[in-house]
Amino acid sequence: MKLKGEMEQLVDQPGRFIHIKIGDGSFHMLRRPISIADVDKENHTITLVYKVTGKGTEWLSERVAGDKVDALGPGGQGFEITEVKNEKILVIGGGVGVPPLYHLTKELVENNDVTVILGFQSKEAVFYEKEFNQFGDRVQTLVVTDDGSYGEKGLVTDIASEFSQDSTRYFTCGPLPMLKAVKNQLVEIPGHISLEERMGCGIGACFACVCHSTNESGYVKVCKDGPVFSSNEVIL
Amino acid sequence: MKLKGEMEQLVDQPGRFIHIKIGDGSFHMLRRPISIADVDKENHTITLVYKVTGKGTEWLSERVAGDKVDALGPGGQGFEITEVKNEKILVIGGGVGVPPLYHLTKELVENNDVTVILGFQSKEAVFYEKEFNQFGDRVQTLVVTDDGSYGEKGLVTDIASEFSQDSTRYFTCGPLPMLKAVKNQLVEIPGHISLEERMGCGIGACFACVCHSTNESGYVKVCKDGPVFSSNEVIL
Amino acid sequence: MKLNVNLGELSLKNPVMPASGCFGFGKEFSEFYDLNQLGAIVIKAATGEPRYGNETPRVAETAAGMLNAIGLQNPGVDGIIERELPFLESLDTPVIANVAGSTIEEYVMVAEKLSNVSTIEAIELNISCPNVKEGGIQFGTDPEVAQELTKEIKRVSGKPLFVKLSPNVADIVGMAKAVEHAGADGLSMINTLTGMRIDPHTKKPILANGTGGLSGPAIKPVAIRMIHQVRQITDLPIIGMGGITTTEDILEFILAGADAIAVGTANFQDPLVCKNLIDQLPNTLRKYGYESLQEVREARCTQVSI
Amino acid sequence: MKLNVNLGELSLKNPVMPASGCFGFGKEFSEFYDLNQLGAIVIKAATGEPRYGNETPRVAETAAGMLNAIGLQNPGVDGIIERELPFLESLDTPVIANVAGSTIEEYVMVAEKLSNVSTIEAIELNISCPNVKEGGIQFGTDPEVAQELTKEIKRVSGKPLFVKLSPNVADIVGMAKAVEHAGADGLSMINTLTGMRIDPHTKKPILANGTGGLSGPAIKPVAIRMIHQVRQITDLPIIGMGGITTTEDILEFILAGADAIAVGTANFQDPLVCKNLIDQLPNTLRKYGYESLQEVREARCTQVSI
Ligand SMILES: Cc1cc2nc3c(=O)[nH]c(=O)nc-3n(C[C@H](O)[C@H](O)[C@H](O)COP(=O)(O)OP(=O)(O)OC[C@H]3O[C@@H](n4cnc5c(N)ncnc54)[C@H](O)[C@@H]3O)c2cc1C
Ligand SMILES: Cc1cc2nc3c(=O)[nH]c(=O)nc-3n(C[C@H](O)[C@H](O)[C@H](O)COP(=O)(O)OP(=O)(O)OC[C@H]3O[C@@H](n4cnc5c(N)ncnc54)[C@H](O)[C@@H]3O)c2cc1C
Ligand SMILES: Cc1cc2nc3c(=O)[nH]c(=O)nc-3n(C[C@H](O)[C@H](O)[C@H](O)COP(=O)(O)O)c2cc1C
Ligand SMILES: Cc1cc2nc3c(=O)[nH]c(=O)nc-3n(C[C@H](O)[C@H](O)[C@H](O)COP(=O)(O)O)c2cc1C
Ligand code: FES
Ligand code: FES
Repeated sequence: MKLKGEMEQLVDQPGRFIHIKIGDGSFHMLRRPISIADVDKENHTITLVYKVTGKGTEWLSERVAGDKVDALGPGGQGFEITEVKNEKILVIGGGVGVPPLYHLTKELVENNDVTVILGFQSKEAVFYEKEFNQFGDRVQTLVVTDDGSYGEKGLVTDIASEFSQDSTRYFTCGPLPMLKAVKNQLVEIPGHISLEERMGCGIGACFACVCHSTNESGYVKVCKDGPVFSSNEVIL
Repeated sequence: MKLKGEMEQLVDQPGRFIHIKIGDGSFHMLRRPISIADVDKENHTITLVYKVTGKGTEWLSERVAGDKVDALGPGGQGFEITEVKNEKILVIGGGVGVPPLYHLTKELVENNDVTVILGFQSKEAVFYEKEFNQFGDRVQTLVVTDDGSYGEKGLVTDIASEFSQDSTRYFTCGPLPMLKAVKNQLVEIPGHISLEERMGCGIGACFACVCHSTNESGYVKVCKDGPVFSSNEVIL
Repeated sequence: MKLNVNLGELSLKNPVMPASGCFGFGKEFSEFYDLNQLGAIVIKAATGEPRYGNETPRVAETAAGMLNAIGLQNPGVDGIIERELPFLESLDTPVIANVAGSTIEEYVMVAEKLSNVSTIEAIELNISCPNVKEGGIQFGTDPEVAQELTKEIKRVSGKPLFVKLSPNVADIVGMAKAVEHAGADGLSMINTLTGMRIDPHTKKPILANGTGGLSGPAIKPVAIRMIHQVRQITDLPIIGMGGITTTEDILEFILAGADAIAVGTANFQDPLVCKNLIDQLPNTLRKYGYESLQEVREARCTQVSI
Repeated sequence: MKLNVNLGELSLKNPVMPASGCFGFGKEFSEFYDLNQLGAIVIKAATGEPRYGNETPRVAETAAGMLNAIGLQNPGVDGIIERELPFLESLDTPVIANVAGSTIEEYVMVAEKLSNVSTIEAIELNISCPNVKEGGIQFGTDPEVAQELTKEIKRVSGKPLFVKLSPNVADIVGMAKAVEHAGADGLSMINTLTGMRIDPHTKKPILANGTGGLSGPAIKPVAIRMIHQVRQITDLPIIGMGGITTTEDILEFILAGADAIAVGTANFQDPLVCKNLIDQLPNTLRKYGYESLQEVREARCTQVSI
């Protein structure tokens, strides 16, 4: 889905999200957070890629070109990469965590070499591989599936280990068990982890979306301090 | 609003209603009853005329040509007029009670002379007068307004009395205070009264829409036994 | 797929039944589908004498729900037995009678008469009525009164007795324990939450009665919570209700601890809803990996809530 | 149009304030509009020590509402006074502190500390917390405990005290009488109804805590009913809340008996909602024929409910 508006000017980093109102009226009282998967500053659009998992994403999927959508954002802190140059980077994504990594990889590839590992449950679940393949030589994209029905069989961590010595840094987004495994395995290089959590306000006021942290207060808010955190800041 | 479907074949009498689902999903759990204001058997359409008074009628007013509407009906008992011939009839309507009387008058005029008295709050509220004027010589249409801003000033009962001696029968539909006044004034001729009541099921199962009655059980259900009742059957 | 379920002595071919008061005595809905498809039918509350009920308006819409204050309108227990039950006699699906009253004596009389009719296979005791002798306090909010009432009914009725709990209490578990102790064979939960709406035009409550019972999807989370809590302390069969509109809702109720479910308000939005839920249930169960209704009941969530 | 209202000693420029827990300590919303526009601000609950609260997920959507089980996460009363209140100090709108705890001693300590801060103009007592000493029964469901707690707070606090009632009771009028008798200066009602949702995929409650508090439009009819009932027996100022999303809702609450209102869940759907309600209120009042807020309060519906 592409949204047109003024918001793209505000998207300074990949990895931020927008908080979308579902339906008219007050049947759906909570907005849905969806990552910004791409930004087109010329055409004033942002791209969202989402999986239909419930009523909210179902409603989104029923919008047609020209419909208006009430979106709050861009929210939170994304991947801080302005200083990241001439590195060999590992990007690891799983399931609905893949979309924001597209925008990230697009920005990273301007100054770095990138290896992208995407994990999915099965062949049917694979998406966006083609888009990653379009980045050219500096990006190598590998796909794994849980059941081996596409790409290599196994988990992202199975191949991540092959690349870890060679890499200077990793970025990851995906389901919590995958993030935990990645964090536990790739301890030797700096990591940047994008978390998912059920949200209320989406702006830092309601404390719905916290995660345990090593910081002084003992917590971070995913919607405001994140969704992207450095790997040693959060306790998964 | 015009609805196209198969229902028009079932509309055997003027004065029946359809029960309309509002919105998708389950924010609005109650349907809205709206009278059938006209039927076009050739084009398979029925006409509804309604006033926007709340969320449901507001939603209806936002439908555009081609949209689907979930309507249950036709419900209830309408005006029984197959035997009514060569009479002088008084048709008295007020506010949103006017629409079903259009269909009624259209059928009545084939065999009877009809005097129509329509009452509204003020000039701005007047509607459908033109349509009634199209019936030709056998129908005489008079409009009164509470504030005198259009037609004669006063209540429908103020002029109804002028015609009552001359008439053989009356039909009426409108707000409860008006129906009461009409019933109390026109005691000498048979009357047929169409009632409004808040409905649940609309099919006679929930007992939401009852009215006190002179019958054995002491009540009638507006949605199933009515909305049209003979004047001596109901206690208003 | 096997959808059958036993609620103690009562065998249902599937877990879906209409809720009391939302289905009259079945006649109107029989014009929409064959009532034999239903797991059971719960008929409208019966009282000792015919009642007219409250003045109108008796219903008002609310966000994802509605208020009702019908006021127990019904033709009285004798009228029901004479004029309404014959139509249900030949059905091949259990009929459950809902019993109400203003005094213990009235409840007992109604329950006894209905228990003696062969068409009625179980009694549902509606304890959400105001107790006139005790100055209008509901039978359903005082565990001792509910216990006494249940005992008295058990004394006169040989039919399985489901006590229908009111959610307007601080301690639903205490209520459930009290009626189980008194001999209830099962529980129905939940009845409506007491609510009100005011019309900004007239400045008065929309319902002529002032307050009314809140039902529909709005109250589903309260129903799920109460059923879950009560399931931790009893093995009695539970008929769950409160806001069911979809087969996923049914799954949620059964995982919370219900054995069968009743659909109330949704019948007004869609008169075919019970039939449709029954037709769709096998597909939904398969989608979530179940091969029978029994499997869902066994997968019940037994985590103790806080 | 005159929208001002006095709640006892407290003067508000308009009747609209954000509800506790739905507005943090104001900072985030100050990026959307000028907080001075608000009638008052109710800040998030304070406890004696910093609390992390419950594990996540802490929120779940429901039909026209939501469940939350934040679990009183907050930086503790000292943390709030040091790090959060300075931001609110210069505001020209009253700040009301919401006080929570697990024991009477904790409540008293928190209330005392907050009462001594000049930024805080009133205390809202959140009695919906489980009482650890009494085995987890809520302070808000036992009138005697609520009464004692209220008395103890009054002893240490010179600021106007609003007791926030829990709707999870059979007899809200009894609770209101108990706290009024103990010296409450006003009432806030209602807090959330306890609810639950179960995820058919995982077969477990969606909230890590199991149960959570139901808020949003779904509960509005319960709030209106309780406020209306309580208004019949007291002249205390009432801050009404529960599902407000529109100016018509505000009118309904005030006609039911509230003097001011708080908006909770709706802030999540629309962060500008409080400001928009305040801007639109004069037009809505005019539409229904009022020339001031005071007139609406005088038009209150005093019909005794059944
Ligand atoms: C920062 C962030 C970025 C995200 N980006 C994407 C993306 O780019 N593409 C994509 O497909 N999905 C993304 N998700 C997940 C997405 O928010 C959920 O899939 C979506 O909210 C589900 O809504 P629903 O109404 O379809 O499902 P339902 O299950 O009906 O939703 C009910 C409630 O649960 C919440 N919820 C359900 N699943 C999740 C989840 N996994 N994470 C957070 N809240 C959830 C919803 O927001 C809603 O409040 C993101 C989540 C977060 C927190
Ligand atoms: C048999 C019958 C025929 C009707 N025919 C027409 C018609 O042809 N044209 C027309 O404009 N109106 C007609 N009405 C009135 C119409 O049903 C209401 O205006 C409409 O339901 C209001 O819905 P709302 O959502 O816009 O208002 P809201 O006030 O938001 O409605 C809330 C609830 O109250 C009910 N309700 C509100 N006002 C009425 C009312 N006056 N009568 C019954 N229920 C009400 C609604 O059905 C709904 O359940 C008829 C009513 C009945 C009973
Ligand atoms: C119009 C109406 C009438 C009802 N009448 C009764 C009744 O007579 N006896 C009873 O026990 N419950 C009665 N109820 C409560 C329902 O049986 C059910 O417990 C409640 O509505 C919750 O289910 P729902 O949300 O699916 O409607 C009635 C509910 C409605 C809406
Ligand atoms: C996420 C969330 C957190 C809340 N936290 C508190 C709290 O800390 N203290 C309190 O008294 N009430 C708390 N509440 C209750 C609200 O203040 C309010 O009473 C309730 O939500 C009803 O209003 P609403 O329907 O407008 O949300 C909270 C509600 C929500 C949704
Ligand atoms: S969603 Fe409210 S603090 Fe993050
Ligand atoms: S609306 Fe249900 S009986 Fe008339």
